[in-house]
Amino acid sequence: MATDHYSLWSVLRESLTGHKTWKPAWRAAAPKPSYDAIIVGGGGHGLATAYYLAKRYGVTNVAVVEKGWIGSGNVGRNTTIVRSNYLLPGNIPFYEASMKLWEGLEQDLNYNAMVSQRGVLNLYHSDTQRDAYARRGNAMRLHGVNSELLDRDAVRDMYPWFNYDDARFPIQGGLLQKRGGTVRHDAVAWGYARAADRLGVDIIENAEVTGFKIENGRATGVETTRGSILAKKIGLACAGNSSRVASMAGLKLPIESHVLQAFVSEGIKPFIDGVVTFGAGHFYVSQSDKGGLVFGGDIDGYNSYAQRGNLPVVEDVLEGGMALMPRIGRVRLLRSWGGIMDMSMDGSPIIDKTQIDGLYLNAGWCYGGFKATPASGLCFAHLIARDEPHEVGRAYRLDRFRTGHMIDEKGMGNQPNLH
Amino acid sequence: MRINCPFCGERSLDEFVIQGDASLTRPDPAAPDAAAAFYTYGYERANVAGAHKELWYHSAGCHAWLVVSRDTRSHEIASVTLAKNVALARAKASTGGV
Amino acid sequence: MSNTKLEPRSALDSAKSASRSHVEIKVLDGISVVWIAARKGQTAALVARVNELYGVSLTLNPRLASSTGGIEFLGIAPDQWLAIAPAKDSHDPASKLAGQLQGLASIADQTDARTLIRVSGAKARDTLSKGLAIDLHPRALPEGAVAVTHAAHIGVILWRPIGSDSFMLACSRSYSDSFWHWLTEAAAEHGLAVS
Amino acid sequence: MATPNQPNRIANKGLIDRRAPLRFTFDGETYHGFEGDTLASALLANGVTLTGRSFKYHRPRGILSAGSEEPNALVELRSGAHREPNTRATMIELYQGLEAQSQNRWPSLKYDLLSINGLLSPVFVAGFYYKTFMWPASFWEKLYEPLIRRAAGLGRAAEAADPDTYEKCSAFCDVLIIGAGPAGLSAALAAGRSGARVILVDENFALGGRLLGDEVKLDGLSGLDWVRQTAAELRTLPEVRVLLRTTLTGAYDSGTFSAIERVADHVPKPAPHTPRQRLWRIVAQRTIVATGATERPIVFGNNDLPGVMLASAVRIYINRFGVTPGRNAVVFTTNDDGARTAIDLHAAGARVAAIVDARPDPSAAVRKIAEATGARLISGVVTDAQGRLAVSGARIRPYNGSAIELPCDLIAVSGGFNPNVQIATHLNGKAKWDNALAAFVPGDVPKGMTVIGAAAGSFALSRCLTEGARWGASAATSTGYPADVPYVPTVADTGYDIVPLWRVKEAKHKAFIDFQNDVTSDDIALAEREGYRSVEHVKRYTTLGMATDQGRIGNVIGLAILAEITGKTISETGSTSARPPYTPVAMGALAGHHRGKYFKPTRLPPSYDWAKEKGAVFVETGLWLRPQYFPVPGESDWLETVNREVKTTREKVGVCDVSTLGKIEVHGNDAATLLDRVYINAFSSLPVGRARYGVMLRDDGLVMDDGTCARFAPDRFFMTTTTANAVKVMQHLEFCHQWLWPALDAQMMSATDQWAQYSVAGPRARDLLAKIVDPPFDISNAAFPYMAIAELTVCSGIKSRLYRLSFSGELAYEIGVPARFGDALMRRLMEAGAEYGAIPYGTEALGVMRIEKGHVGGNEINGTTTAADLGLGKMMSAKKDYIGRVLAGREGLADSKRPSLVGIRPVNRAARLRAGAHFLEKDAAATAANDHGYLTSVAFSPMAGHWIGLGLLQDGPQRHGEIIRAYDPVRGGDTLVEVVAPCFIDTEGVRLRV
Repeated sequence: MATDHYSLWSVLRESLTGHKTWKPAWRAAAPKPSYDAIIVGGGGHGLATAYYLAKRYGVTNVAVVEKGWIGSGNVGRNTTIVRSNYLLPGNIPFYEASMKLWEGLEQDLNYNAMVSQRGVLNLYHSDTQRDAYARRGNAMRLHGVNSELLDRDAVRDMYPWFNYDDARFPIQGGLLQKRGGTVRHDAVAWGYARAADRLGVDIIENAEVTGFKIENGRATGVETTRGSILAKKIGLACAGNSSRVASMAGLKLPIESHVLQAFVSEGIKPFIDGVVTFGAGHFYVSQSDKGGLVFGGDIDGYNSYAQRGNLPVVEDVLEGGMALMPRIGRVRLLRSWGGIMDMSMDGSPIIDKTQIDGLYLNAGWCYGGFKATPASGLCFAHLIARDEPHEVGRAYRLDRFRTGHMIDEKGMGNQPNLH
Repeated sequence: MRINCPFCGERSLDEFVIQGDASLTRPDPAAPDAAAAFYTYGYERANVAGAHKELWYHSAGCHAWLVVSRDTRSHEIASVTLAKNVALARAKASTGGV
Repeated sequence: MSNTKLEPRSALDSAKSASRSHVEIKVLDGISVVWIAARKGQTAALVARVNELYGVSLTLNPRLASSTGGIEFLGIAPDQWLAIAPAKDSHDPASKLAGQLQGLASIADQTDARTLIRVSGAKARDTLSKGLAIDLHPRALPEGAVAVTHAAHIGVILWRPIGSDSFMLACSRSYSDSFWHWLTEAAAEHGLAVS
Repeated sequence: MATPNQPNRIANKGLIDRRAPLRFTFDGETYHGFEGDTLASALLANGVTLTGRSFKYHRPRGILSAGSEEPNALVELRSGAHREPNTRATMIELYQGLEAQSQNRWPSLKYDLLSINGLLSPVFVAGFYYKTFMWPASFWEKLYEPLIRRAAGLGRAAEAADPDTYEKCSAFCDVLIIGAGPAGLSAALAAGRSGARVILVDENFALGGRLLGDEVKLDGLSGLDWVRQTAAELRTLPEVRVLLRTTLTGAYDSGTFSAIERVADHVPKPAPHTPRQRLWRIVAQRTIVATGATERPIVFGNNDLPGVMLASAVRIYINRFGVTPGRNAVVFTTNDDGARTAIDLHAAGARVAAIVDARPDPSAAVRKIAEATGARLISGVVTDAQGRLAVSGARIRPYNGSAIELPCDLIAVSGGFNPNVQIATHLNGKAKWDNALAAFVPGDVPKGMTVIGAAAGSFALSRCLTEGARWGASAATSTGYPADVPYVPTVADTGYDIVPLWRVKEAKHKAFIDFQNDVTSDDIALAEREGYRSVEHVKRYTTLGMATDQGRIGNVIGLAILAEITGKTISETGSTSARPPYTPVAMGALAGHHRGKYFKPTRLPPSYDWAKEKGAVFVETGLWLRPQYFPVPGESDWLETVNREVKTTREKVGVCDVSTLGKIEVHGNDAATLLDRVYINAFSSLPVGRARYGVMLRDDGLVMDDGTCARFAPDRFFMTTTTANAVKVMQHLEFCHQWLWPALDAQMMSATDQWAQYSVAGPRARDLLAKIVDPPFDISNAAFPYMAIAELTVCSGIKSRLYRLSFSGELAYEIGVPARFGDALMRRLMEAGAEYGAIPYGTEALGVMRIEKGHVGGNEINGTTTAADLGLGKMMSAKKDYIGRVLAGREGLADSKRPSLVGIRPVNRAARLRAGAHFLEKDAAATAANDHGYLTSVAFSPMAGHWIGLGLLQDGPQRHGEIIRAYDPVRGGDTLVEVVAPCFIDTEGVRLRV
């Protein structure tokens, strides 16, 4: 008679009895000897993959193995932004599919992840930037994704307190995606975990993968710190550590690991409604429902597996922040943290089979992974269940670098730290 | 993080630009397998968690390219040498390349 | 018409110098800057040649060697130096050095590429530490030391002339305005009067 | 004995300057304090105990601590553009006229309507939001979230730009000492005497740390006198720098630290030319962390009521500030140190109703204290504090007997001390649990760092002093300054002897762990029941430790309670590792000088002053500020101006400052070989005295940059790059030379700033230059043809470089002179050109003319185009290797169907084109599947009399003459355009060769 379904009424009922009978969000599952599919990595993408495998493809005999606690990777350490304002045909349909899944996520999962579509605004500061955003906005429209190109006055109406008059690079306007916004990051991991658990998925924490069982070119299981587990199919969803884990299967990936820092301020009365990215510096910001300014900038730039960064980028980010919104000078930075990014060679992800049968790869998310969580899970589940790419994810091939079909939004080439 | 430039001395991270894995060498463009070799050179990365040899450019300093041995888990730097000297030594070792 | 001469103009014509007790900042004109880079395998020969011509031996590290003729040779990079020479209208150090060091070094005139600024006074170090992220303490940067670095996002070459407690700074000409703004703002706390 | 109108001030006690009274206001009420007060001590002196409201339940809160860990007493300091939200009253130094307001309450602090949330607390438990507000979906943005956001946040940010300034400073030292308490001071003496460079930082405005708050004797000296004496000696050591009001906020790699100095927060306004705050970047060879320890409360009912205060804070208010926080106190402790508070209270004339010792059997020390202070000693626990807006009593459960209630106005509580290990864990180090101390102590600390004193769990004063002396000396010695371990004064240590108690289970009322975020022990239990078992899950689910105190009050308690609930040890349950900043940091301080116009430096071209005189409109291009166009009276808009500039240039002559182009001297016997390898076309074949257009690829086969390269001598080239890529190209050349081909004899130096370079273009360009160049130089077409270059003199002996290059398609030259002559040359060119109708033109006209000629620019060289895409495929030499050649051969890049360069003109000549419009086939639907490319650059061509453009179109070269759509929905554009060759004027290139 434990309470399982979430609603205001169940909360009120529980409140009368001291909330004593809530069913745990997910079981503390122990590994079974074998599964139809194992997902390596209990982050947002891994948990979403397990959920969609069970929900959409009927594959319920699934385990998610996580080396620590679920959501301990980038899903728990990002700036919570969701959007689909991409430029290239390989990307837009995928991120738009993700937006659509976000829009129905809470009802689907019965978990409030606070998906909040308060708008994402990219500022431009020159005619060239304006035309580049026009090109992007038009590309979005061609894919049926709404976008609006705003001029300076329209931006000023939305954010009258930006620095318009004393700016080194004056704001000329912005590209707005009204459907973009933010999502409570931890809740995404927990919501998927809970929903997957209810469909029979085993979520196995504190089980670090230490190796793969590979028999004549086919992956048949994983070795973990909680014993070896057999599986018909194995999916890697451990962005940040993709290269490390893949190397245990003898794979070398077109990926480097880099650290991205993010920041949150003390809670202050909300004055930033949507998400804003500064076009003349490395700075983007939103304000959480607790009142903290959540912001970030560029990656540190050097290869790193340490979940922390260095001072120059902190200064660079805050210089951007003060240049755009000088009223935050006396607001205090509360906390900073670092996440390890799978920086791919063209700034776009990989969802594909590998040279090893039964071993599937979901990697290379750079710092775009959070917003992609639902579609990434769906496409990866599709690939694992059907052995063919989902239509919105078919551009994310592993061999695209070999064939010269890069998906390079920024045009930075094979220099991962520039994407 | 601070890098000890062999010419300028120890300087802060923000004076440098990183290029990446220094264990890669530009393949022979004339070789029959050049296409495959250049793909590997251009795109595949060991991306090690641990001791990593990498190329840095002292952009705000003496403009020297450096080979830095750094641990990607601790950011601890074991050694820094002028890339030119490393390259010359390597060329001497294998008198190949253009 | 082509027989009337062109008037030279420094990047900081507006703000020549500013001074007050604790820190003095002065823009220096009429000084030639010449880039010298040893040709491959010629470093030793170059050092010898310069030695016989100017009586100083080029340093292979970031230090300066100052000749009797008042020319300073700054080590700015491996096998590269800047010659800082008081320019007299009559002669052109760049061409002169190009001739003298033919075959041993590549030479290019940098006189116009740099704005030279001298910072001195009791608070010079405190002022500079607001932008330069290098150790300016005499233990780390003694007289004769040279440093290629940046300050307030602007590239700068710094050196400590022999026999003086001042700092010499050379920043790129096109950045001079921004550099001057930062420098004077940094010095204001120490009583600098900005003209 | 109280000072008039400061009822709680104790006569002749404390370090305040009673001759310097100060006036301040809190919530509009005027009060008085003294120099040396904090806002907190002054409020307490005035009997103000209600200072704030909690975040979630809006419960009344008072002053809990006397330091930077304060979770409750947060105020808005100052007003208007200076308003500073969430400022800890315990860290605010009182100054004349200080204004502070309470926050997060309405209508007033006493009567806060949202305290209704407290009644709803059974519903508002941890995870509440995750379970509710899901239906209907659209209500989230419309209704639920706006309500939540209205309640969000504590203080309010200022509404205007921060009027104060900030700056950044770098400092280097042999030994950095963090914390100027007994351990830090003793270390500073030991290290400083050696002559090593020492930096001592402390977040407080006075040296001494706990010595300011505790009554102790060192060799008979009072703690304060010892601090004075030590400070005096430190002042005599030239290499010792003491930074007060300076918080060490972060530890980074290679001995780098960030610290924030509050330069002017303790005065009404900063002195002229001084910043409000200063960011210190400190680089240290060795670091000594002497950050002390933070007392933790005990979780009992209503433990958040104003009047419940940390015991050590009570002593600090009494001894340092001469304020007694209560007149009738109950001391509730788990250790001897807490009990000692009774002594100071008693000495301050307060009554100590009881000492409640939570340990099974109180120590002898406590019994003595009880006797001496006449306090009733109770072995038991305080289960609840009583009172509404302030403590009026304590409900006590003795271990041997039934509950009693004692009236009191102060409950001094000590749950023991947490060493401040944060700095030691910033670099991923984990703290380890010490059972005897019942606290986390530093585990693996970074190289070069030593943690000493209370921060290392050495609570005894004698150990603080000896460890400081020992490690201060060894740190200095290890950096090359041999130091002796100095004499250490003798002190009488007092015991600690803790038996931890985390929570009082019998509590009747809400019992708080994280005060500011209203996290209770029930929330922890609930999170665990719901399967959030990892400590990280618990923190995130309950928001434990996410408040502005950085979890310093509640984290360890929460962890311990979770361990208790799960029946695990604390070590099994988890550890704590902190992230910068140690305490919250004003964002302005991290930006420093770089805001507003000085966010990034500005580069000015040589003709800047002249162009300004001429009324030019400037445009930011990268860091450069370039003349965009030169309006003259009577012109109605920019287009009219640009049209004139283009026409005049094409019909007469125009001059444009192109000094911003990257310029690189490439010298050496192998310079030509190097250039052959970086350009797709050959340069070794370039004769001396000529220039050639070149294209560079990136390693991956896509175009990196283009420009010209001139050969002045067999071993002397002069390269130009695009303005945007100058730095990137220099770096690339150095890479190729130093790393790929170190055997080549080549030397590079940037000459961008050395040369003022002007483009002189138009039919009369030669006539104009003829008046500039010194005889006998012959610039006739025969002697100086297209692509010729020369070193010569102009204007009577100014050394100069002349290049017959044309970007505009006209007869054109680029003339370079040393930059100091740039201003004068521009004036001279205008003078000399007057008779030919010469005009200056800016970047707009430049752009128009290059589009008219179909030259690619930054919009086309965008990092995703190949040489073939840009119509430059034929330049790719087959005779040699060059950077990017092999990978450019990949099928995806060699595909002839790729979008490639075309010219575009509107079918309806009156129609306007806009860059960024996408190409669709004439009758195709506007869908992604039909997207064939886009317009990269557009311009109104005064020569053609209509808009023209360049674009990248699938299979473009094969489609000349085809009519397609330029689709631009974001600007409401949908125009039929004709695909043409990418050149709109003088297709044969006759004009530039005349």
